[in-house]
Amino acid sequence: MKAKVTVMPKKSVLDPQGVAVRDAMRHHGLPDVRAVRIGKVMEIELEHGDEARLHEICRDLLSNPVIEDYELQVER
Amino acid sequence: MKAKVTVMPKKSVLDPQGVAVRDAMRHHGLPDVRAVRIGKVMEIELEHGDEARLHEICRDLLSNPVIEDYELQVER
Amino acid sequence: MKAAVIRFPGSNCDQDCYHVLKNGFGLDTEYVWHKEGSVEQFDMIVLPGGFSYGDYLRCGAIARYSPVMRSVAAEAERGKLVLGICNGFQILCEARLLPGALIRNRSLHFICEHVHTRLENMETAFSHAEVTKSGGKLLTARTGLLLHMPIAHGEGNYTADAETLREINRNKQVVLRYADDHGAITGGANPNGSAENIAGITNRAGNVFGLMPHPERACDPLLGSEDGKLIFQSVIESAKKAAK
Amino acid sequence: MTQEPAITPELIAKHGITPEEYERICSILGRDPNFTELGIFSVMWSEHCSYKNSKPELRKFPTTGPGVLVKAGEENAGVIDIGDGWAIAFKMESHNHPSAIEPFQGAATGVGGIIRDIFTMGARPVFSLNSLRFGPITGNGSAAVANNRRLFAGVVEGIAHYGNCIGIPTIGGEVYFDESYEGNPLVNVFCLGVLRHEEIARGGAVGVGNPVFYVGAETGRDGLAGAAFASRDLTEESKQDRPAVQVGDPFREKLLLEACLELLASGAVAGIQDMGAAGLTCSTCETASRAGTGVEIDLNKVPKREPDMTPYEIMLSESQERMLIIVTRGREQIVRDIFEKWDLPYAEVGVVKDDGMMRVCVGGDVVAQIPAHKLAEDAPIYHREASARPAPEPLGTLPEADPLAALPALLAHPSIASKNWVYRQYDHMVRAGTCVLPGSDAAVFLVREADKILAATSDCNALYCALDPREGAKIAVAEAARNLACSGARPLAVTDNLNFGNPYKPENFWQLRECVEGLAEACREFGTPVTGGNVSLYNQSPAGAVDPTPTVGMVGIIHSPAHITTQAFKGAGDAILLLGDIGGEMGGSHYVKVIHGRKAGTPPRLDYAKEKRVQEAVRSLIRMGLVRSAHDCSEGGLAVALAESCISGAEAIGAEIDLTRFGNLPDGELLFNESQSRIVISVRRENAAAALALAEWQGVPTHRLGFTGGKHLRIKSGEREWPWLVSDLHAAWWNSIGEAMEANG
Ligand SMILES: Nc1ncnc2c1ncn2[C@@H]1O[C@H](COP(=O)(O)OP(=O)(O)O)[C@@H](O)[C@H]1O
Ligand SMILES: [Mg+2]
Repeated sequence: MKAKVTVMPKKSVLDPQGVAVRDAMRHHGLPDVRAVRIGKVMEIELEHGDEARLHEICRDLLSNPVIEDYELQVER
Repeated sequence: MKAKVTVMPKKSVLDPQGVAVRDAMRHHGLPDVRAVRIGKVMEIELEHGDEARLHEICRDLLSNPVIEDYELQVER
Repeated sequence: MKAAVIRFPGSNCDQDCYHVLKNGFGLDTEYVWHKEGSVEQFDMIVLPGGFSYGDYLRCGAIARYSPVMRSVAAEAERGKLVLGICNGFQILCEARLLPGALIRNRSLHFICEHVHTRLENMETAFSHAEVTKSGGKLLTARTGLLLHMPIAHGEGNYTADAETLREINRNKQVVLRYADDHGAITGGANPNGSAENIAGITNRAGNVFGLMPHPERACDPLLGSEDGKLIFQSVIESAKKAAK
Repeated sequence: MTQEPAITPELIAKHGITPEEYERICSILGRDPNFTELGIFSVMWSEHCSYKNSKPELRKFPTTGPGVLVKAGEENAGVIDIGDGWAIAFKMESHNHPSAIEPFQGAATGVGGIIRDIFTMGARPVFSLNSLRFGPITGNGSAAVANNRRLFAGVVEGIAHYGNCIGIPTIGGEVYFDESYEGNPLVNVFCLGVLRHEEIARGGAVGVGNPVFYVGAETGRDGLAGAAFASRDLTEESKQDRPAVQVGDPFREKLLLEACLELLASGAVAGIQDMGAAGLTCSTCETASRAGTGVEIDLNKVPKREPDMTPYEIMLSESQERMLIIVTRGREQIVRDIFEKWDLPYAEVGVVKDDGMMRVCVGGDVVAQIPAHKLAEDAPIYHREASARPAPEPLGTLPEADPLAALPALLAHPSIASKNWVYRQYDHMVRAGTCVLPGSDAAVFLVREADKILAATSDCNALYCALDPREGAKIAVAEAARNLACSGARPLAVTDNLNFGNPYKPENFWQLRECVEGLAEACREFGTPVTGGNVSLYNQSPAGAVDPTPTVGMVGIIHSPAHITTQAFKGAGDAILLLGDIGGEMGGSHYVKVIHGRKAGTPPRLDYAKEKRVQEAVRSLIRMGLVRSAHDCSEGGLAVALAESCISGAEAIGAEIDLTRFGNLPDGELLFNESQSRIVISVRRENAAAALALAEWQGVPTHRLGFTGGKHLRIKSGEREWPWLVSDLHAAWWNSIGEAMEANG
């Protein structure tokens, strides 16, 4: 089984990295960039793996629910 | 226009973070995790933006071809 | 004979480098703001350590596009001496002025400590000199010499593909490797997981040098080491020769 | 404009405002407050901003002295003269509650906040310390232990993230682990900056008609009402208090720091104030109040990160990396140029008025109008009821324990073990001034611009304070001064961080009062004025209040590089001397806690005269060039101090120690008692007699303990003999925290 976890900073939370990259892109011939938000992707390969457990791990280990949201996609 | 850029470490390049997360997952009740690779996602909002330029920026700024590959998805 | 210390937003070893060059070596030294167009008028260029642009995206990735970097690249092309320390090294790699890349430390932790590095090539413009330590002791460059300097980085793990590694070895571009206190290049002496314990390399032409250790933090007996002087003395002598 | 909620008793209560306080607000305004004004009062009158429960206590601190240039409380941080026209500004701040919710960001923004406090004074920050407390990280893989490790790891990473990026070395601190901090860690951060006397900046809105500038990061909905949040017990639902989480941006703050120092040097600044807790609210009314003026601002002009923010949200936001600057009229362009150079947002948001009002407008309409001085200074003050805790459980006779096993066990206890796992993650060498790295009694830093050598330490044995708050607080000051003395320094001044439980509980308030009085008395004795500090109350977890923890940060000066001294033995064949008596007090000792599992007994007594003689003696011996190493006895007593001197150097050095002369004290007392005023020094063999005579002549009982050298630390006393391989002791001490933290699960 393959799983893909995307972890993004919550909308309300400041994303300093996104701000810095937005400014860099504007200086870089894309003046019309409005906003950039930067998160993590994790590509996970499992023997079989159970989805419920994966969700727990996304919450407890792979993301920080206080400031981030996660999204889990599994393909068998 | 909205663009989504995914940047992953090249298969040939070691990914210390991925290894650490894999081990942590194994200790967290998913012993059958085979591999984890960790990359970045960037969600970009543009006024209009031209795709060719975006590709340049992905190659020159948002990723480092020496160690990373990128993937660009745009939705209008 | 004039030295430039480039200031990127987020550079934080700029003042330390400036102090060593200006007060330690009595060199005519100037800060150059990253928005400036040109470093043509300088004989040597130092890219100091720090967190340019907060290390956001990748260390050095954004700084590498600062206006001043065009001129730095051009001057490097013309053979001018460029020294990149820590974040400066990362910027030079991002700018493709040096081969390879620096990624996250194997331990994932930031590491600040004194390390030993072994001098692998004493023929470069950055590693050939002899300096007198306070108290009169001589420190003379020779292959195999151990230099004691601090490291302080979270992304100092040098990587390059096999071909590049073969090439930089073949061309003697590797100047420093992490070593144990007997000079052995061992896994245990490798603080960050760098390929082949690489701590510092030059470009093919030998006029651009990047290293992760901080020589500017090792130029004063009060700080526990003066070994960094050897690096600065070398590049200053080389720059003086070139300036003539 | 958006519809604001009506002011109901429930809403008032939700803002933590009592009916009496509400009455006071109405009489100040001569009317009922609107929603925005209510919010403004709630943060300004929160414990965090108003110190309403601790102010009467803080007045007991000595705040004056020959070297004091700016007194505590006057400005954002006190300023102390260090000679030749140079001065230092330093302060300690807590971020306990935010760190409990989100350890990484909580600790990071704490560092950012204290750094702003320092450069607001016009000083360039040159180093930091950090004082940390967590629940136990060793033992069974229980959920509690796992959570303590998560908090510890996150806090250390957060401090590293912010301090390393901004380029201010973190050169020292302390870390303790105890059950009482479970779920409510203590995160106290200290920063010190240097400046010329004439560079001292003030936080007053002076000069009617001067423009008011907002500089730094845009305002978002971060940390809404964090100040109020820090003034409540940590409950399960407050952990759901998500909006209180702020994200720090050390890169932005680095730019802000450089831009502000550049602007201050330009002479364009009439007044400057950082936006900490209660952001815009606090900075506007405090600058006005200090200068006896008024300030009017227009929220439309405030740079914002998010659309449709209400006045309430903007005024209470705690977004980081922002400053308020009052500019001398006519110099506005200088501000624009500098902040454009540094690519930082800035805006002229208001003007200084003469009517004493804090007036907040949105375009044309006034949304809040409050007498600034009354808002900033007339918060209610409460004299809380105090009731003494029962005296500590007496020790009784302790069961036998094998010293051979006890010493390594003590050295491996995370509170005593080497903190290298922590400070290795901190850049403690940037600014190329750290002469004594973390790992000795005090950190020593060469301030190049001033050519001065400073020593700094933070100390507090909260176990003593739990058993006897007054004596414990006195000892915290004495130990800090002793750590400085051992490094060759003379103490200059103190900053403190008072960490206690809910003050409405009489026992907690009694602890607070006892500790303050103990600190105040000791600071007078050692001639170290208190330049400022911070109070953090409501440090409670469901289990109850944390141990009373009055953290002391002390700074001293070393007059010559030759006087810099460290705790590690320097070579074989040196004579080892003990300055002070062998002692015998076991109450509150780590031996009793770690080996016998009890927090019990009366902690050691402090004798000021004796303590001062010992510190004076070690300083003069150092000045005469006799001392090769000096280390005070603290947690774990004489045996731990000796072991640390053996193993904390570049390579471990053994020692042969004979304690026979001290008669037949029981093993535990002999080796591990924590009597105060004791320092272990090593001197060249040929200097031993002279050093001994000199110390005795200064009225300090001094004893030859033995010699350095060999592979063992061997302690004899009559028939008794205990040999330890120093390599074993080193391993136990050096690796213990790393092993606990890298252990999975
Ligand atoms: N959180 C920390 N950050 C940096 N250094 C630390 C920290 N905690 C402890 N240290 C360093 O470890 C050494 C020992 O600390 P501690 O046991 O508190 O010393 P002492 O008992 O003499 O006060 C000191 O040099 C101290 O600065
Ligand atoms: Mg000590």
